[in-house]
Amino acid sequence: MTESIDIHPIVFPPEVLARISPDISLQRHLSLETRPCSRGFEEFRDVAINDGNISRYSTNCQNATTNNIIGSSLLRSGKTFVITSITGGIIEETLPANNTEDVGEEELMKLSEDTDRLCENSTIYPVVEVQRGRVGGPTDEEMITSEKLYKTLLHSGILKKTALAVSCGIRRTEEDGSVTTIYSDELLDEEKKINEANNRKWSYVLYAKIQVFSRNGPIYDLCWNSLISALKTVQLPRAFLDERAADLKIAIRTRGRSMTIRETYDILCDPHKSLPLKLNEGELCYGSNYGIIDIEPLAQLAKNDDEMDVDKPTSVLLADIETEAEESSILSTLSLTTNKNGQFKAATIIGGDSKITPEMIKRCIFLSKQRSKDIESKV
Amino acid sequence: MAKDIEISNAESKFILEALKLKQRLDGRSYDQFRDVKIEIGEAYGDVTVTMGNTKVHCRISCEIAQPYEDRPFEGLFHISTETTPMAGAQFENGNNTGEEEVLISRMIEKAVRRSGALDVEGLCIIAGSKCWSLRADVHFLDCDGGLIDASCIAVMAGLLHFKKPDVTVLGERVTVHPIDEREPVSLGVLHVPICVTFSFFNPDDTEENIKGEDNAEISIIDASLKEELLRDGVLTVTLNKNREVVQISKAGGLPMEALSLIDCCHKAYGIVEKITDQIHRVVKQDTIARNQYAHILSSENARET
Amino acid sequence: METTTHVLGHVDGSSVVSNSGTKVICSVSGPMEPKSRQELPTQLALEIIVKPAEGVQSTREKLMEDQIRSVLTPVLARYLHPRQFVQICLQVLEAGESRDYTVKEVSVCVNAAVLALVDAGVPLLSMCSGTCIGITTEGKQLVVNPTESQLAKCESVHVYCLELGTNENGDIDVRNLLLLDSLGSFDESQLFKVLETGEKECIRLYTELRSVIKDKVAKDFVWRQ
Amino acid sequence: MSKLLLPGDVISADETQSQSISAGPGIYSDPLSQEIKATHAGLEVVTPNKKGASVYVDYNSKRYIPAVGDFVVGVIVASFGDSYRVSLCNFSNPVTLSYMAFPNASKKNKPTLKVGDLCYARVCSAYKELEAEIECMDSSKGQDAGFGLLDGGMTIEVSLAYARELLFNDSYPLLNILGNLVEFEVAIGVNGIIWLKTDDVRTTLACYRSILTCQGVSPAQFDKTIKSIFNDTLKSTDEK
Amino acid sequence: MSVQDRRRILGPAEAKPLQFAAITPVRTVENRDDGNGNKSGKESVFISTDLVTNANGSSYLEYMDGTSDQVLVMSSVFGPRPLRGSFQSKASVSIQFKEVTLEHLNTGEIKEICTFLTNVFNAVINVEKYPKSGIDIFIDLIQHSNSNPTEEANIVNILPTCINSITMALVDAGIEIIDLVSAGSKDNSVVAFIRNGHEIVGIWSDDDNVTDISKLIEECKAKYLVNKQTLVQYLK
Repeated sequence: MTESIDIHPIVFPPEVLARISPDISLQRHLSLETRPCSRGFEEFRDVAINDGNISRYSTNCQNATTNNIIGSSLLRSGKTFVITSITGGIIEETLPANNTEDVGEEELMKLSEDTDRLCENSTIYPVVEVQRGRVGGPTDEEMITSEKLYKTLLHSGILKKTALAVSCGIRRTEEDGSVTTIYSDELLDEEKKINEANNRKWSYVLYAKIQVFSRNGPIYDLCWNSLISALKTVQLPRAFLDERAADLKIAIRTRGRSMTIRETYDILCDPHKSLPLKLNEGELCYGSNYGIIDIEPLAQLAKNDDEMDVDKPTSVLLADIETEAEESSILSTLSLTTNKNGQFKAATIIGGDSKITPEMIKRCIFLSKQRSKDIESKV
Repeated sequence: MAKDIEISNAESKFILEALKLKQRLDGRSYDQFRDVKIEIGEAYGDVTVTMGNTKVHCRISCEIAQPYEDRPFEGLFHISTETTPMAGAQFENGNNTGEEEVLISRMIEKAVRRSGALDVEGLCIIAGSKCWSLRADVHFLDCDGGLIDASCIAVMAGLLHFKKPDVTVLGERVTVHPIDEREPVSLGVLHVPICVTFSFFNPDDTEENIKGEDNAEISIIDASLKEELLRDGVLTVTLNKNREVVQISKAGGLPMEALSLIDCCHKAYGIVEKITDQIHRVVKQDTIARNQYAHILSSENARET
Repeated sequence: METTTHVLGHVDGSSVVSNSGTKVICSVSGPMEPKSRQELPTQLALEIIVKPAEGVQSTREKLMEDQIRSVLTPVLARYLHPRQFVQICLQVLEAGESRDYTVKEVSVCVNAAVLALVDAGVPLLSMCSGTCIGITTEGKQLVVNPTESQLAKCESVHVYCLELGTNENGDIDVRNLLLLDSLGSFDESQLFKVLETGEKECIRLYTELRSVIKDKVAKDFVWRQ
Repeated sequence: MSKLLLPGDVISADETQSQSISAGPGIYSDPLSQEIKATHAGLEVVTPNKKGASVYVDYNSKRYIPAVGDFVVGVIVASFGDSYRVSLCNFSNPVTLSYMAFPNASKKNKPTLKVGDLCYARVCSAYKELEAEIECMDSSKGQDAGFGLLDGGMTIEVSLAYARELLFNDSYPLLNILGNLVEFEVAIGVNGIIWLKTDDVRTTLACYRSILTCQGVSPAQFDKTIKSIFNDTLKSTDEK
Repeated sequence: MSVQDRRRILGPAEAKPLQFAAITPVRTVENRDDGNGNKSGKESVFISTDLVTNANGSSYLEYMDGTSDQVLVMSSVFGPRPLRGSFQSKASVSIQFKEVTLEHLNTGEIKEICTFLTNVFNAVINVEKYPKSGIDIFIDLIQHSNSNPTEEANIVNILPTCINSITMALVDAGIEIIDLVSAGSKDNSVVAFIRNGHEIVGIWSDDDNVTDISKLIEECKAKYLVNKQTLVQYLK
């Protein structure tokens, strides 16, 4: 008893195949020497960056009164766009300043400051949000990207602690009721004393809100580039204390004991005057990402049988991963953050399945430098 | 919600039958607390407590923070007891809303923090503006019953062992001296509360309200995981060496007589006394071991001068 | 590197690994039944939980979890157990570095996890090992497994993990670079130096893991002797 | 001791000395490269057979993965219209035990196991994609084969390799030593659960402790160890 | 202290946000309300659709009133997509409002806006057409500049643009609506209309003492017609 069964191959339209079997779809594309996003293997998406007129200091900003954004960027890469807005805060430093009376300790402080590299570096507190049409808490990707941005900036040395020190002014109310604000660097020497007598130290704190729209691939590099370009636009408002509040002590009583404590008073920001944030320009760098995938011989579209390319590479390098097909089937990835001269700030290489050879790393580094040069020219 | 451990009818029946014969699976008697092993790690306030197959790690740490506005003279003290599936797959990561998880964290909170075991006023640096914020992170590594008792020992040993960096206050300025630079300071521990948990079984499974000679109710100390899963009632008493009852918790389960409660406290006191001494001994030994090293250093210094 | 396996009773596999001031305990359970949201139709789902020694889990631990996941995923024979689930818990006992770094913890976590996976009998296609390397600001020296104070003096820090096995002749077979995560300031030649040094160190760690596992297996079958 | 294998170790061809290798537990054949690798850490076991050789890794673990033909001890966790759900290992996927997988089963003659009962069974179907199935009879003959409800007694959780040793190695002295001391019924599941029953709670307890303890003791010590456990257990209950 | 966000990097708790001192009037505001409620200056609207590629439909609107006021709004529509759970014969519409850059509105106000917009669009979307489905609309307020510091005025100023933007996004997503919704505002009130102003689908009023409601509606209607015309022109 023999029965023959006819097997009919099922044919899917390309977009359906891309959805149900992204890996096969990608392999088919690769065998035609193209990519699902129709870019060349080593071709990047176009990038456009501007400040989006979001910051209160933007040239075309329509709202400088209630706007508390002090730096911004709008980055577009293909269809994806990233909006970064930077806001600020002020914190009182707990660490002692240099004029400790104990000289021995001062030396020790200096010693430890020299050695701990990160002591001098500062960073920003980023919150990345990816619009995905769902409500709920941050996803893993958002958390991981935020943390990575935070750490990379901290370790990079792009933002130094000194750049965030507040040089605090004093607002005086004259007897006639007129109000003047004086900043220490605008003062004459003898007047500087007022400021120094006030033995406290403040720093700016920076926050970044990074929103990603039309996500279509890994977001870390886009967020980093957006963050750096936003940082470049940051203006720190001049800050001052009201003279009347400069030395405020408040008596408190609890459980039968009384004590005077120094009130933590508010520092106000000058609505007009600001200084640009000093970044370590030489350290600025930009990110790009790459994927490496093995060519699966079985998934190749049948070509002319005579053309059996024996020398064909078994794996290919793709720049700037885009589309779900690439992202989900490429497990070996590189993410490099460098400037055009090959000075790195971060590198993440993940060997998911395809083997990563030194030659590939070299090629990626070469492409990264070019890409950084390109982005640098656009920021 | 994570899944529960399955116990077969045969197994539960056997464990109860053995208990009737005064036999526990691990060979202990009813009132025998497992041997407690207290190990101290490299850092100050790093303690691992092992009781049979139960293992709990506690880490004390501190940082400078602002005191609560209504308590300007007090530092902050927080105990974190978060479970991970490391202790057993019945625990879920980050989910602290389970009945058992809540109970554990409430008990430790009541036994240690609310009993005033730690002198929080000693954590004050500048009233109203700066104070130490102390954390006790309790990590449950392996759960074979008795997590509350073990955690309490671990936290108390940690607090006794921990030293916070010395600070100098000059007016409004606070200088923190790293611990390798200046001898750090111990915490003010006012008393050492120890928890002892009793589990009750009613193997005949009948309502027994008359307590008499023929009462089949069984009470054991420091139940293992399986005993915990099968018990009909539980009582945790927290005492200190001064014979002060810090707290008693009995959330439902088998009803118990007032007299047997007092009996439990007496039994617990013997255990509390022993464990308190053990904690002090271990901490002292560690201090001596650390000091030996310091001693060499200081004698060298003495020779130089 | 100091290691112990089979330290916990209520999970399938466990290990404690410590290396120059960093100490991690790891537990592995599985393959077991996943919660429905974790289930993957064709392969083994992997949950990694990292808990810090001090404080609660935050984005810092999320990033560590992600890095450890990218190292372990290719090593697991994950198509052997579809719709099943492996849970790896890593509890840092001693961080050995400040909160601004994670390199030491990640590299020790990787070694602890692979040992615990072997202990639990979760199928693996290869072994892996991880190390961390720093490059000093002064002198640009490579420091393998830096101590906390050495780390603070480094201009760049790197985590390096390698996939390893033994080929049919019994020789060590370097299969793939699993992870390189670098932070700080460095250049191309330093990057390649790190790759070179990392490979050597990971091979050394692999032989160390091998002898640890040999002892473990001997202990497992103690009733046969 | 035989050769140690680690995950990722390639099995060399000359050891098996044959072209045809049947891969057993702990061995993985890469579908692309055709390389044969170990996936577990344990001892290599090579047995020549008719076609070539079979290779497997003897490794110890705690988590049981069902394989056809294995004898297992399970706990009934639920019963449905036509089958039971049985747990072979805490937190693992439960397996199915059909009402028809009992001797003399028919639509009217349903088995009487309750939730929480223990049963001894054999794995009859284990595909990695599907829920495994167990049976309480010899399905090839449709006869009773000693499976079914385990009434009373006590279970002991041991490591899987130890359970296999107890079940398959007839020359292993442990059960014989116990048998000389006391009469008992035993069912060993390769899922690491041993069921044991004697007439008396105390002797059961002594057996329970002996089996657990011997897991970490070499056979030479068994006699001594077991005797002292029996002495202690029986004595202590008498005292009390 | 124990309640901290573990999933976001929020920075030190002691830090205080920048507080700008009250601005001393620099910019003259002569071309604001002329007393009649009509703003002088030329109003302009920029519309673009299909900006957000991973949404089913989206729109981006820039509204300038010709003076200093500017509202930038982006809407994305996700759905109709399957809803989990029990059977529902109608689509469930949800609207989430979010400020992308500035954070001026409190959660209560945001909730109020969401509820208002949800009510408006529940009336307009042909929900019977999409059983067992969810339509999720996300409005991202990218920028709004309003020199009028009272909060209420802010909401009234952005609402018409939000409504217009959602309408365009729904059109872009190809979801059936019974008519283009648009709205007009007057003083502290917003009225949303359909069918050439014959039907009102929503009224938002922050005014406690609206004396002549019909006059208010007429004035809003006039603006609605202008707005609607703009939308229609874009769609042509």
